[in-house]
Amino acid sequence: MGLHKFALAASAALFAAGAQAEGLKVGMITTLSGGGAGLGIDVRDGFMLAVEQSGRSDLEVVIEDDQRKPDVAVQLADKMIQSEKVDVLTGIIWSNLAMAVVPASVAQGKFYLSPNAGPSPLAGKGCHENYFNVAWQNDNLHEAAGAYANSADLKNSFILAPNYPAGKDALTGYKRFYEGELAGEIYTKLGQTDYASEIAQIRASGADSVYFFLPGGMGISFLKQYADSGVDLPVVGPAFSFDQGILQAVGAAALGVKNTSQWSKDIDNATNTAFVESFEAKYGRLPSLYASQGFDTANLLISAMGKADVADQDAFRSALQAAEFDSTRGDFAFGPNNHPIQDIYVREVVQEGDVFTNKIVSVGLKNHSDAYAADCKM
Amino acid sequence: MIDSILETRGLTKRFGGLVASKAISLDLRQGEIHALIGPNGAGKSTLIKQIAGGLQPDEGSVHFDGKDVSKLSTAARARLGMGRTFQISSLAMEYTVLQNVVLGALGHRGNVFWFFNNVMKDAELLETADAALTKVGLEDFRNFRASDLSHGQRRQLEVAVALTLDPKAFLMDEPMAGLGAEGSQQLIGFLDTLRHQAPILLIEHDMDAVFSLADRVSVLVYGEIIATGTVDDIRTNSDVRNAYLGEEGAA
Amino acid sequence: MSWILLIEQTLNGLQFGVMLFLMAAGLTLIFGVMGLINLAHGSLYMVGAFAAAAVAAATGSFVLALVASLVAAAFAGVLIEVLVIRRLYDRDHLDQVLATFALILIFSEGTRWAFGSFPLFLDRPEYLAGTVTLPFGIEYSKYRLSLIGIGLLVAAGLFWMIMRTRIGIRIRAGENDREMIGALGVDISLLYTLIFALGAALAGFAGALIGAIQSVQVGMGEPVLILAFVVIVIGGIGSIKGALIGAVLVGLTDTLGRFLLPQIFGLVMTPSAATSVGSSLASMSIYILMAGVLLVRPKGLFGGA
Amino acid sequence: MTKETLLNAVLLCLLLAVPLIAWVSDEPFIITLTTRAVIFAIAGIGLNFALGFGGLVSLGHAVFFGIGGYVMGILAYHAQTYTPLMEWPFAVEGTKSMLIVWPVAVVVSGLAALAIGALSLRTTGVYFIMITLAFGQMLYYFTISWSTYGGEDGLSIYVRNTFPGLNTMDPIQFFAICYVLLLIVLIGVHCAARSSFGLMLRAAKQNEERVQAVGQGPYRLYLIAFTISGAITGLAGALFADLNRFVSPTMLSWHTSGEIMVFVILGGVGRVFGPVAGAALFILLEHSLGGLSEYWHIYLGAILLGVVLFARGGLYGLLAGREVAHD
Repeated sequence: MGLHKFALAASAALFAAGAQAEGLKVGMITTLSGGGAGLGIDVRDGFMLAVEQSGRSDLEVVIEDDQRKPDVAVQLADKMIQSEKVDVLTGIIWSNLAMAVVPASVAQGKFYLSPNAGPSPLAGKGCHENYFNVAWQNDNLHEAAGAYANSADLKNSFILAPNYPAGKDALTGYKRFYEGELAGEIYTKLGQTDYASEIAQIRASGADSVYFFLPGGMGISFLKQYADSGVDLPVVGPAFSFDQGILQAVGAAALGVKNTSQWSKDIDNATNTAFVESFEAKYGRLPSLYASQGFDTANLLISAMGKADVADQDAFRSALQAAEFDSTRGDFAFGPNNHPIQDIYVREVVQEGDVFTNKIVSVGLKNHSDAYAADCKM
Repeated sequence: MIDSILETRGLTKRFGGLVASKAISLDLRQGEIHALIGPNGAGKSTLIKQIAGGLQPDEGSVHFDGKDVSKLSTAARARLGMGRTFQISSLAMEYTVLQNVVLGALGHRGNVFWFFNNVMKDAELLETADAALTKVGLEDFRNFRASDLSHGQRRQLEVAVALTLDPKAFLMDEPMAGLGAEGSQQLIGFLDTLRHQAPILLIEHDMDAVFSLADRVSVLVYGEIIATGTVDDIRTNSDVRNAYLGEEGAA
Repeated sequence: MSWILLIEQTLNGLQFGVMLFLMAAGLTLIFGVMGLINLAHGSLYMVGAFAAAAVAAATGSFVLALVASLVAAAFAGVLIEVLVIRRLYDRDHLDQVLATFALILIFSEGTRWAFGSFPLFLDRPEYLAGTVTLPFGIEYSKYRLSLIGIGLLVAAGLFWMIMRTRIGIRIRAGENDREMIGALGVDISLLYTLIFALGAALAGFAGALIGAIQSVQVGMGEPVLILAFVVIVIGGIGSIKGALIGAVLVGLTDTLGRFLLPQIFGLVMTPSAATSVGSSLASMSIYILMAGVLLVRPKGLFGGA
Repeated sequence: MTKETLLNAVLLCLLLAVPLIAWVSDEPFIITLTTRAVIFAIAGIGLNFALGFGGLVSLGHAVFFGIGGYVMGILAYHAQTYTPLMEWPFAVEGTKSMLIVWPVAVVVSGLAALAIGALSLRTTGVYFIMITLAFGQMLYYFTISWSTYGGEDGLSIYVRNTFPGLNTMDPIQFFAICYVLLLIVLIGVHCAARSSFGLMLRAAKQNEERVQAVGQGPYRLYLIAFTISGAITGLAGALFADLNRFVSPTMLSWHTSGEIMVFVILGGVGRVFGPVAGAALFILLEHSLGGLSEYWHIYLGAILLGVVLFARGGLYGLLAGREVAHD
């Protein structure tokens, strides 16, 4: 496990003050090396940007790399809790890592703020008062895509996802809202890079549209091959395959694709505009969905710090629940299971100069919560 | 046939177009040393592999101690009592001399699948092992690594390991190879007494050794046995002279 | 299920197979001649793809990008051969596995350090975009069809080289008897470096070709590496012919397995159970194929006796 | 006392002293880290039994590590959800008792090793390496799509399994359990290495022809060695899952196989204590290199390369010299 200590200094004042007794220590476990490091780096950069902007000297962040390995993540969580004695944990990108880390961490009285993963067990039966999801429940974006398909009058979708739990959740989420017929449903191999076989089946299926959930490199491969196949059915996907980090690698193949997201860089509010500007100024690239989630997570935490001391768990929890911070997404609130209630947008991939990016075309689901809240007994 | 411990019947082995063994039938009788000679490339090694079990013949069979062993593995034939030594020393080189002979004794005794005994403290095995080492004259080298032994000592060790197997017959593939004159003489003397313990099928290049030891000699040329008989028979056999000496020898 | 779909899937399997062959050919040559297991072969594939993406971004030319992939991978190959690999020829397989495993770590993180953590962009050239219509009205991607052509061309070239040219004679001699060709006055270490560079270049070339329709990212070489190993083991290590047949076999098994297995299970199960069981089995299919081949022929289809 | 015995003693003392000091100075994470090293050591000892003593280069040992983990995970999952493991032909309940989990893990992974070994040992050399890798990948993809037990997400066990009289959630007590198991495994392997079986097995590694000539078939020796090896690695897997309170297919990935092999090589192939030194060194490297740079894998690779190229025999070869033939 990489015991990185990225300098935690939010500001120089941190070192000067030394008044840590009243402060708050955050442990961020995220993926910074190997495949998928791009997501972790964005979450980290977004989070640290917010910390820096807050100028708080009493907020210390310890960052470690989980290498996308669950056992390493568990190890790091132990280290954060036992050795660094952090108050709040955050940062995990992948659902399987979250499932490994979150239950044990909250059971030990720590707060966990999820900046990305939202596995269904943690939203339903396995929910916990100290676990807050600041991104989405895993099904949300897929549900919005299903709703969008109805509104776009798509009646015969071909749907595919990798053969692993998040993939199954994705298709379940889509089907929960989608009212048309299914022309086909395929589970692909995790990490698969060639989709010729699947595309041929799509071609032969007589579908009127394609919905896919293929995160990371898988999505890049699929889109490039799809664009080249001559099949020109409309494609819909969740934002993961169209975020700022990978759009450049997909290139023109993604142009015009509709995708669902709770955030977009053109959401019109002051917080978001400032965020996009300052992120680009500091890091020299456009922020991604993940960066916005990192940024919001940090701001939620900072807002709670302003209201309560973390030592007073109940007060701090209430402060988090209130979610009184300026989100880049505009309106943001927590449901009864501490998962977001928020708008989910439909975006379209466009080209701005040399850069591929997204613009919002409509709202997919308004004030959307998740399907598992009823199972949550807190 | 009753006194034949080992017998091959019509062994034939082909490699592509080449016939390496052509209907070879020979036998080894109790108490004798039967030497197998022949020029290089005559197929001696191919034959011994078929007898010991490393190679399956295309036709024919091998009988040992009254049983057809043609289908048995090398290990099974060794358990029945074939004690083999190799042309190129085949020892556990990282082991000591003592470990090598204990290995032989253990292989012979069986009960290999014990996991918690200290095998190097097993009195019974050590006794067998030491006896064998003493017989070949390696008792002072017990704790040498096999890889540190001289060439001649390795040959002696091979024989010692074969002894621990208490075999019913020895198959010896050129035991004299690479030994000096003195070493050869010692080994000749030793093998001379060994025949009373178990008969020896001796493949050997050293003609002095063959003629002083062998009760019978078989001559293998181009995969075929051209003659079998006593030393004197072979000396005077015209086919043999022909094979070894060419045309003028036969004259 | 229509016949046209089946033919299209077979073409897809073939295309996958010939690309695997480019990887496997180098791997099997290196093993056949030098007796070396090279786990870092996948890293050379990645190097080729990254070099191609970088050059394509700078010049906009796909042909130049392909040239860059050959040169960069060959260069990286020579570099590691001279620095590391040649010390491993006399070692046992264990040392080779570990040392080349270490090279994977170095290559992967080194590439990430040089190019960052985000995937790179590499696209097929415009003139190969879109589809062509084949007989029976099969619409097929131009680029994939070109890949099949290029792959078969390279295969033919390799066979020609090994059977007809002086270096091929040396390679075959080297497979049979390493000491002998040294004794004949051939500069062995140069020959080995050349073969390694050739294998590396082929891997890099495959990386660039495939990178154009997949994602160019760190770690992209590893899944291909394992598949290439499966290929050469099925074909018989050291045999180019075996590599070609093994590659096509693996390509077809994988593609058709993914396509047919869920349908076959669909005959006896509910659709969702069939999809799930079929997909699971499909992801294991090539390993099952490999284990099966080895059980019947422990040295692969065209391995030595 | 030979150099090697001295080194063994120092190693065992260090492994005990570090967590004790950490316990006194209230650094529980160091204890967890040492526990991790101890568990990796057991996994390495398992592989070493096949690799070091029998010369069987298995690139699929993660399978047994993973099976051990999943045995623990599945038993505990059924215990914590109060669902029976199976109802037919007879009812089996899950359990959270280590005393039941361990033997089951050992037996199941041993049986898996027996089956995989029986097939794989028909091949030799590179083919053996590759067929073990293939079985590894097969089971890896199987666990990924095995949705009953979480698939790729894995299974979380919220509390460690129980051991009579101990609080296993306390790092130092869990460490003690693992350490004692390490000692037991070490003693067992030490005995086995110099037993009748060990003598014959290590002879087969040096020279198969010799073993056949003394009347023993190498196949059976290898198969039993492979089975024992898998069983030990399976035990380590069960402990590792308990340490993390989590199992996932990652445990079965070929990277894990590679890492277990790295422990063995770093320490010294074929030395009983080699994997212990190797695992400890690996953890130490991870811990110290990780702080240096985000790209610390480069350094790890370089060190590994250095060991393979220039320090053959690993740590033990370096410090204790060539193995003493017998004592």
